[in-house]
Amino acid sequence: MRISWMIGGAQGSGIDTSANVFGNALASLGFYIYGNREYYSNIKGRHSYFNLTISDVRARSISNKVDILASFDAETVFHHFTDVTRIAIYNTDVVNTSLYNVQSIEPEVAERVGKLLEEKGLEKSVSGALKYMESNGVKLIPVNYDEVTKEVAAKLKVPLSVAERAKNTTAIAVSYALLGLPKENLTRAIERTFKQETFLKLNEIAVETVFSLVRPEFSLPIPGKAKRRIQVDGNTAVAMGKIYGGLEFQSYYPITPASDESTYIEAHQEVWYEDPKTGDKRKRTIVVVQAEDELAAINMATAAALTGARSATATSGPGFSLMAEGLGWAGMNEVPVVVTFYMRGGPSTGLPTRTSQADLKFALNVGHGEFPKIVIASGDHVEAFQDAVLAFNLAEKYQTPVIHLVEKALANAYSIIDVEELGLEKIKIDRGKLITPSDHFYQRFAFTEDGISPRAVLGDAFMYYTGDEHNVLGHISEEPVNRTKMYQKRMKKLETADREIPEEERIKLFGEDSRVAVITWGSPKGAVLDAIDELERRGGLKVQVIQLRIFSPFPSRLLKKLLEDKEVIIDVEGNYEGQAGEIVKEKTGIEPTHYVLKWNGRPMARDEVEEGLLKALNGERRVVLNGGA
Amino acid sequence: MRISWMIGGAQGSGIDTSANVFGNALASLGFYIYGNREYYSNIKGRHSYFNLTISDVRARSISNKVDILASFDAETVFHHFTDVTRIAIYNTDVVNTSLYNVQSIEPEVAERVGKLLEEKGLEKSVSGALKYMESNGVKLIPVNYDEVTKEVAAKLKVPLSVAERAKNTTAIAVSYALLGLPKENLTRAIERTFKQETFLKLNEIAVETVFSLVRPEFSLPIPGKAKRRIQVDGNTAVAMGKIYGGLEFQSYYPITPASDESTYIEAHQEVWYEDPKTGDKRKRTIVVVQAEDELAAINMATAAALTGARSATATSGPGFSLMAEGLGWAGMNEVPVVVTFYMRGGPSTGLPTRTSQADLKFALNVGHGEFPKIVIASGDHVEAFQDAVLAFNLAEKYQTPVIHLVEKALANAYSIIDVEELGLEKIKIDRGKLITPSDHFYQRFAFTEDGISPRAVLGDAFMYYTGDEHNVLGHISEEPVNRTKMYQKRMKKLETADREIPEEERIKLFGEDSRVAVITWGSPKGAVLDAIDELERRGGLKVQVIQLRIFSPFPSRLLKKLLEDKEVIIDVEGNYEGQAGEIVKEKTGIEPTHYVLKWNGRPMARDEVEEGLLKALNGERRVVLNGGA
Amino acid sequence: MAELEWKPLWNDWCPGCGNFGILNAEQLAIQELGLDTKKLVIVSGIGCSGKTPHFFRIPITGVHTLHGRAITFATGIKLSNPSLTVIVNGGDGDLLGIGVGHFVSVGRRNVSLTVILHNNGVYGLTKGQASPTLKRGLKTKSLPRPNINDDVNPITLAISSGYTFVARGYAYDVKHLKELMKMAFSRKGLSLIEVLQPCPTYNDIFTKEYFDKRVYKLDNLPDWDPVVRREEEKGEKMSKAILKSMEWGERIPIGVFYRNDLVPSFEERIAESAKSYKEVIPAKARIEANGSPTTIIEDILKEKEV
Amino acid sequence: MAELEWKPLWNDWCPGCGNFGILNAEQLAIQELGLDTKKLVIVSGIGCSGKTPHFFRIPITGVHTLHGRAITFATGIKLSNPSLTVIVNGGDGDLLGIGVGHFVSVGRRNVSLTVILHNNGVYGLTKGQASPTLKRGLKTKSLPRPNINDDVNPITLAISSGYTFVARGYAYDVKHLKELMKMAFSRKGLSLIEVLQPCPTYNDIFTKEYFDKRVYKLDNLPDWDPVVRREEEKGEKMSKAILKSMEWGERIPIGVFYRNDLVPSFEERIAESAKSYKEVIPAKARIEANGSPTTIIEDILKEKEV
Ligand SMILES: Cc1ncc(C[n+]2csc(CCOP(=O)(O)OP(=O)(O)O)c2C)c(N)n1
Ligand SMILES: Cc1ncc(C[n+]2csc(CCOP(=O)(O)OP(=O)(O)O)c2C)c(N)n1
Ligand code: SF4
Ligand code: SF4
Ligand SMILES: [Mg+2]
Ligand SMILES: [Mg+2]
Repeated sequence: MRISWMIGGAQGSGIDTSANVFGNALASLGFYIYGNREYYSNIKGRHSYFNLTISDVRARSISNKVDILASFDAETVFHHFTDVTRIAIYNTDVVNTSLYNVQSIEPEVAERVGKLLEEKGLEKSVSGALKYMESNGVKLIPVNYDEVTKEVAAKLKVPLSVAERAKNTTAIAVSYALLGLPKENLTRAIERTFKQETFLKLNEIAVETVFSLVRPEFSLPIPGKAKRRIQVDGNTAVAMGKIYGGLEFQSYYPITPASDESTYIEAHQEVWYEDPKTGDKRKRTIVVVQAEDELAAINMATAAALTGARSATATSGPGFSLMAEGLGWAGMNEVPVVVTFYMRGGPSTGLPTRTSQADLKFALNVGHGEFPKIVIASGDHVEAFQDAVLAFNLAEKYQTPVIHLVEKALANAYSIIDVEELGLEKIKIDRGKLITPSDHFYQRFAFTEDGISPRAVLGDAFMYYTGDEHNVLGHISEEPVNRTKMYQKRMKKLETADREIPEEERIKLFGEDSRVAVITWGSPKGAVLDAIDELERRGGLKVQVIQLRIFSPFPSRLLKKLLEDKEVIIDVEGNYEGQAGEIVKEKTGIEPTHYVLKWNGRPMARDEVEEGLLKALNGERRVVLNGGA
Repeated sequence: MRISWMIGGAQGSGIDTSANVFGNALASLGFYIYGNREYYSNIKGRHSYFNLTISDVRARSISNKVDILASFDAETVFHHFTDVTRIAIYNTDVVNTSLYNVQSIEPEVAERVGKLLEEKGLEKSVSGALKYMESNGVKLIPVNYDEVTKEVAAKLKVPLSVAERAKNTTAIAVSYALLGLPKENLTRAIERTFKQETFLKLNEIAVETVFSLVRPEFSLPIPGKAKRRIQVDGNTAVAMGKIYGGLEFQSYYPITPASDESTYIEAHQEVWYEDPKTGDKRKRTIVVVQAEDELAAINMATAAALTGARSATATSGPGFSLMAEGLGWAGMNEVPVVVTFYMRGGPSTGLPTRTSQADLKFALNVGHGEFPKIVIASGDHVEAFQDAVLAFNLAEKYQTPVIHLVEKALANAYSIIDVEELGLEKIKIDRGKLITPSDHFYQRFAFTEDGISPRAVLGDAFMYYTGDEHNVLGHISEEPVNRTKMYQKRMKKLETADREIPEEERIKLFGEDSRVAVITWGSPKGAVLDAIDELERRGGLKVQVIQLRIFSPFPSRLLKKLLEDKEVIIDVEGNYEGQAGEIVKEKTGIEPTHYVLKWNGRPMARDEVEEGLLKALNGERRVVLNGGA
Repeated sequence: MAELEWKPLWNDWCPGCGNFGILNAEQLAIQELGLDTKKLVIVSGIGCSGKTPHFFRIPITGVHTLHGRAITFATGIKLSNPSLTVIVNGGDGDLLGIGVGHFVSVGRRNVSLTVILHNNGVYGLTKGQASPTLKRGLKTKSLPRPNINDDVNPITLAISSGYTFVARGYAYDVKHLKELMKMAFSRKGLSLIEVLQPCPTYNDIFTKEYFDKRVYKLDNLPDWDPVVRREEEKGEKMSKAILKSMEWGERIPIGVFYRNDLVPSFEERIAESAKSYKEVIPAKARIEANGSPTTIIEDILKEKEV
Repeated sequence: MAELEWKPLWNDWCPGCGNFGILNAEQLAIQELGLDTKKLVIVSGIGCSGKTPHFFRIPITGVHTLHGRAITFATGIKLSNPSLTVIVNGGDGDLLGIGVGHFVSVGRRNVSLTVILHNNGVYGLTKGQASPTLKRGLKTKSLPRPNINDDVNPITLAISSGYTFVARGYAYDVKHLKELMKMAFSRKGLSLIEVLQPCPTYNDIFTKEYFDKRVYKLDNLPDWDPVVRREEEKGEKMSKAILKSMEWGERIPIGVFYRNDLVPSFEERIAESAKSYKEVIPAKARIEANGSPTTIIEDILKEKEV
């Protein structure tokens, strides 16, 4: 069972809270959900929406086609009416609103929608869109929001302007009632969310009113909950992973969609830990600094790492570009610093609140000169959590910057997961060659077999760091033979990492060996797996999905082995160039035979991926997806 | 005829001037020269040297083995004695100087040299080094610099401390006299250089004194000069090219080895041009701005380009890293801006005054998100000049940033070239689709077949630019369909460029088709060509040299055709990873079979390249060069 | 190219945002001065404030740049084509946080630009973090805890950095603000106009109500004379203006704090050593004729001849 | 690891460089204060000045960072391990050119650092270009033309930016400079010491001879009292100090311009909301035991439970 639901409305009108309440209610019944939040780079007034998949088994993607659309404004109808398959909840008040009276709608959207309605001979208004849906077999559920508001106002004896606030709850209550689910769970979710009494009442009355009006359209078996579960978005998953992994210092400069991670950590700046010496439960502080810019952010984090702190920063494209020089210093000085890189639409300011996978090659090649970088790309919320710890471990083990790639499509996607999936007990902390030297004097950059020198921290011995080429002591050295050796020592660490990190951890495989392989990485993973399941279920087609999880050191040998005998290799990723495909070619000599690409800023949905894969299998070499509103 | 000469001495002691005088004297006789300047990241006191090849035919590389070493201090002897093959000029005063008494010498150098002398059972002093040379058949020319100084002081009636200044001239005069060349040319070169009378006299007397003491060791046929020639370093070659190409705005932040280019332009800020309307000779100003940092530098240049100015900046690694974000804005806004990227030793501050080719992949992938970049790499001084013009033409034609790669090894290398090599008459200016719109209102980003929109400049029409994704007007647009199209439009320009720029211009071929190919790019070109000539001359071996000159758009089809039937492909470049080799593999699927690499910060010399190629041909898969002091 | 009819965009600032007042004043100032809008370039940074050029209700040219970098773009535009009038609109995070290096550095140049600082005390577009002008200890709506950074005073900083016209306006006194802008737009040299800009969405402290009862005009002070008329007055006028700029509490001054027209603009400084800069606009020089360079390279070659 | 015997490096500054005096004063101050040198970190930028830590003749820990960024590194070090004493050495190009954004921004934090500004009026290591402190119209040795930028005054700028201890020393008055350093090194909060540093190689204007006859000590002025003792004095003391900092000509003041110990340091501000910051040094917290995390994540999970 899988139902796709969507709610839309103006940014700042409370869509997120409502979606959250709705999700919580469903979660309490044992449903899994996977939801994505889309919004403009705007504070108030532009169209935003929440796309949710409800499932009785673990959900991992969204669908562009929505079973139920919950709306109360005209713009939501215009943005999404072509995607609705079963039910559309709309506001009777906006039926006559013309497309050209919606000022907040982008001219490009209005033009496209207008053209479509015109082609179909329909009126360029909400009613035209409703007719379009109706003719597609969509059931229309009119809601007189005004009346509900009036009733609420009357019952609670508050002005209409206050009662207005229950509009969102009305929309979700209608959806929820249509699903035929028990009212109490929704009420409880509301109670958990709204602490202020008037608002609480307001919403409760709205629910009552709705339930008295709406009849169920679905009858869903209630799965119930066997295991402990949490609902997290990607930002929080990473933050939690960092904290569990021992984060001690985080610097950041505000940027979408990265800063929510830092805000979360800031709100949890003091954490409990068990003092291993005494066994006592104590508190420690994670220093979180809002820096003046990203140049400062990366350097503060790098410097903190020199003191032995597990240290990180989080940013997205524009900020990461500004970190290029700092990362080079960290590489040159063998500093374990972690950068969580939330990819959003580029280039430049691009689409600041939309997703993208176009920064992969930049991350792999960032900074002038050569130095080892470790690059990890998480494919889902569980990996985002685990990779946050892994990033620290690899950074300290190989004493080099680690770039942890997460996309906006994960950062702002919400997933319900079983706590056991996190594998908390299996999570290790590896601090690498961290030492307290017995001597005062110390060779920070001593030559070793594996390229990794024992690492002491500032304050524990005398030592020198410099961004210049240096000798074992960390003093500037321009001597050519030392240069060749010291450079090699640094680069060797990546070779050591390549030897030590099992290739099986760098690639995740799904499905059996088959003549068809799909290569993917990052957030499309969920959609790809769901699409393949569907294809297999329907056509008996066997596909092996290869998820690239660590791009540097690249698992060349294993991947080559996996790809060698494939007849069809479809690369699915969210950029124009097929960047992972290019890397695969560089590293293995084997090129994907087909590409399914997307760069419109919207996450990959399982239905469009399915369609895209089918097209590829039918011979289209380069399929471009354009789903999402 | 090819003679390799070197002069060394402390930074700030006038080595460069002397080398220049020496070169000028030789040039006036019709010799070609190719020289390289090596120096520490230091103002005064560290060892610097000038390595020159003198030739009767066009010279294009240096040799690590030097025929004549001119020295007056101990440190020069210690740095270079192992490389001298024929003659060593030394100061009788420093013979007893111990290796450990030279304070300015780096500990790593002292250790290495000390070990070598010890192994040979020689004293760790200049005299030990002299013995080492003697035993290698090197002829030692002792010079009592003190006595010359005294004589000069006496003759000119100046204090010894003033006469001291003639030490450099003494060293070059000795070298020059050894070559058996006519004194007048040296005297004239001195006259051209020293304007201040005392200094002029000083140097003239030193020359007289030397010529009365030294006997010729060589008897060189004097080639004489048939063609008009200039002597330029790489910085100046680019600056001249930019000026000829119509540079109107240059911003920079001081950095070695880039800023000499800007300093040169600053000194030539007003240039003559022929007003095409009136035919008059007029002056125009090139605005040169010393910015507060490289972030400012790139953005100022980009902004100037928006006004229609041919606009550029010049930097090296650390500065280029800081330009990553700005380049993305230029890419997003389709701005023709040129960045001359002087590569020096990285990562981080690295070896600020030494060469490197390790920034290639960074340059190709710089900036978050995807946008077209054109990347050109010059292989010699003539190309540096021509590519500076080409960079502007391609930038304006494809309305996108162009990165022009030049290495420190070219920037600080001096070459004598025939003016006709510059091909001044053949040089074209192509401003692309530059228009003055008739209407006030204007679609800056109009969709076109080739992805290139007509470009008007600020002040000529109303228009909008933004780093956000935008519509044809340049207004922010987040609409997904426009996004897909506008993104594609930008990327398409690179495909257009790939179609339009002949692949034959992107690759330069030397030698006939053969089973062995050497791939190279940038400054190693000269050394590779000289080494191959030598190999061919000696062994009859046929090798085809493939110089990659434009890396983006990459000449994939032609290169693939060239490489397809090769048995041996040797990649020669100045970095650890074999970056060009990796790109070749990504783009053609063909991997070099051998690598000759170098990353010690010193330029490739023809002798070590020759040796390296031989090793590769003998089966060594990865040859690491380490020549140069 | 399609026939184009110019129309303004829908403005997506929050209702009640102070930016509306700034935009109004700016348009009015431009119109009242009768500036040739085709020669006018509005350069902006990133933030709510950064959208200003897109929201003009008259056609202008807008260059919406990078976070913190607007001043550097504006400098490049002005110097390569000094015939353009260049105005910068930026946020307090934009100009005084990530961009403060450029904010200070351009002061040394006195390039003829007007910098309009939208001071709302918060990072609007990234959801209300503290900006560099927010005072320590204040807790605006979306801060988890009171701000732990001290504030930087834009007026003090601009004067310290070399700005030659430094003023403060208030977003809801459009008329007064417009007059400040007119002064700035029509002078040579670098001008700063700090604008007190309420952000009703995130800054619940510095609201319209807060300012309405506090702002007063320096003009109305009997002895206020911010203008440097002789070189010798400079130090005294600067430190007086700085002292005045520290007044913040029950009364908040707006108006001109400092003005010094004796300092040559950067364009004038360039022209001092390069006379042709005044005659030929660099961006407009004809560098090409019939596909060939017009630049005469002979002298340059000669210098290098051997 | 080889047995190590510590020895100082050869110092490659030019003969007569003012940096020698700064280094001497710094070493002396450290030694006279009896600072634990193992807990001492010298952070530097890029430039001749940036080499300072490498040239110490006593063992210390040196972090030679990036051009303009020393302050950001120093901040990271100090905040993650507040038990360390952190000093920044930077050039005038480094701290006031490319790094001026950080120079200003750290003022809002009052992190306990001492910033030593090597003011030589030039970009030494890149061969003598004008630095941001060089006055307009001056033509030092390697400039092709007189400088066309105005200068920024480090004292004025630091005070405007929130530094709580602002002083000027002279590289050739080692004793006086050392005393300034001792004050700065032993206080909480952010200190700036601008040092007049002759660069005999490139700055032929601001030479030893030039300064020797001009510098005088503020201490010797009868009424000079730079210390803010009550909150109300702040504005007045600041503007007085700023006015004083403009004195440059026949007489150039050195000494303490401004001092305000009433402002809490950034470390204190953090500890206000995070008590444990005072008890457990973040960098020294034991986050791992037997290969497993010691952090207790239960509360955090609970918040997200559904
Ligand atoms: C390099 C970079 N870092 C971060 C951001 C994210 N960002 C967008 S707007 C903004 C701050 C806006 O604050 P302010 O400048 O005060 O403008 P306001 O929105 O308040 O007008 C930030 C940090 C960015 N666009 N670029
Ligand atoms: C990002 C970057 N840009 C430029 C440089 C080149 N650079 C090295 S030192 C220096 C300036 C030195 O001047 P200053 O800071 O005044 O120090 P000084 O040498 O005078 O002590 C510059 C620009 C660099 N290292 N990094
Ligand atoms: S967030 Fe604040 S500054 Fe931004 S538009 Fe809304 S009210 Fe204005
Ligand atoms: S160049 Fe100037 S600052 Fe640098 S070492 Fe020499 S004298 Fe000192
Ligand atoms: Mg703001
Ligand atoms: Mg300096």
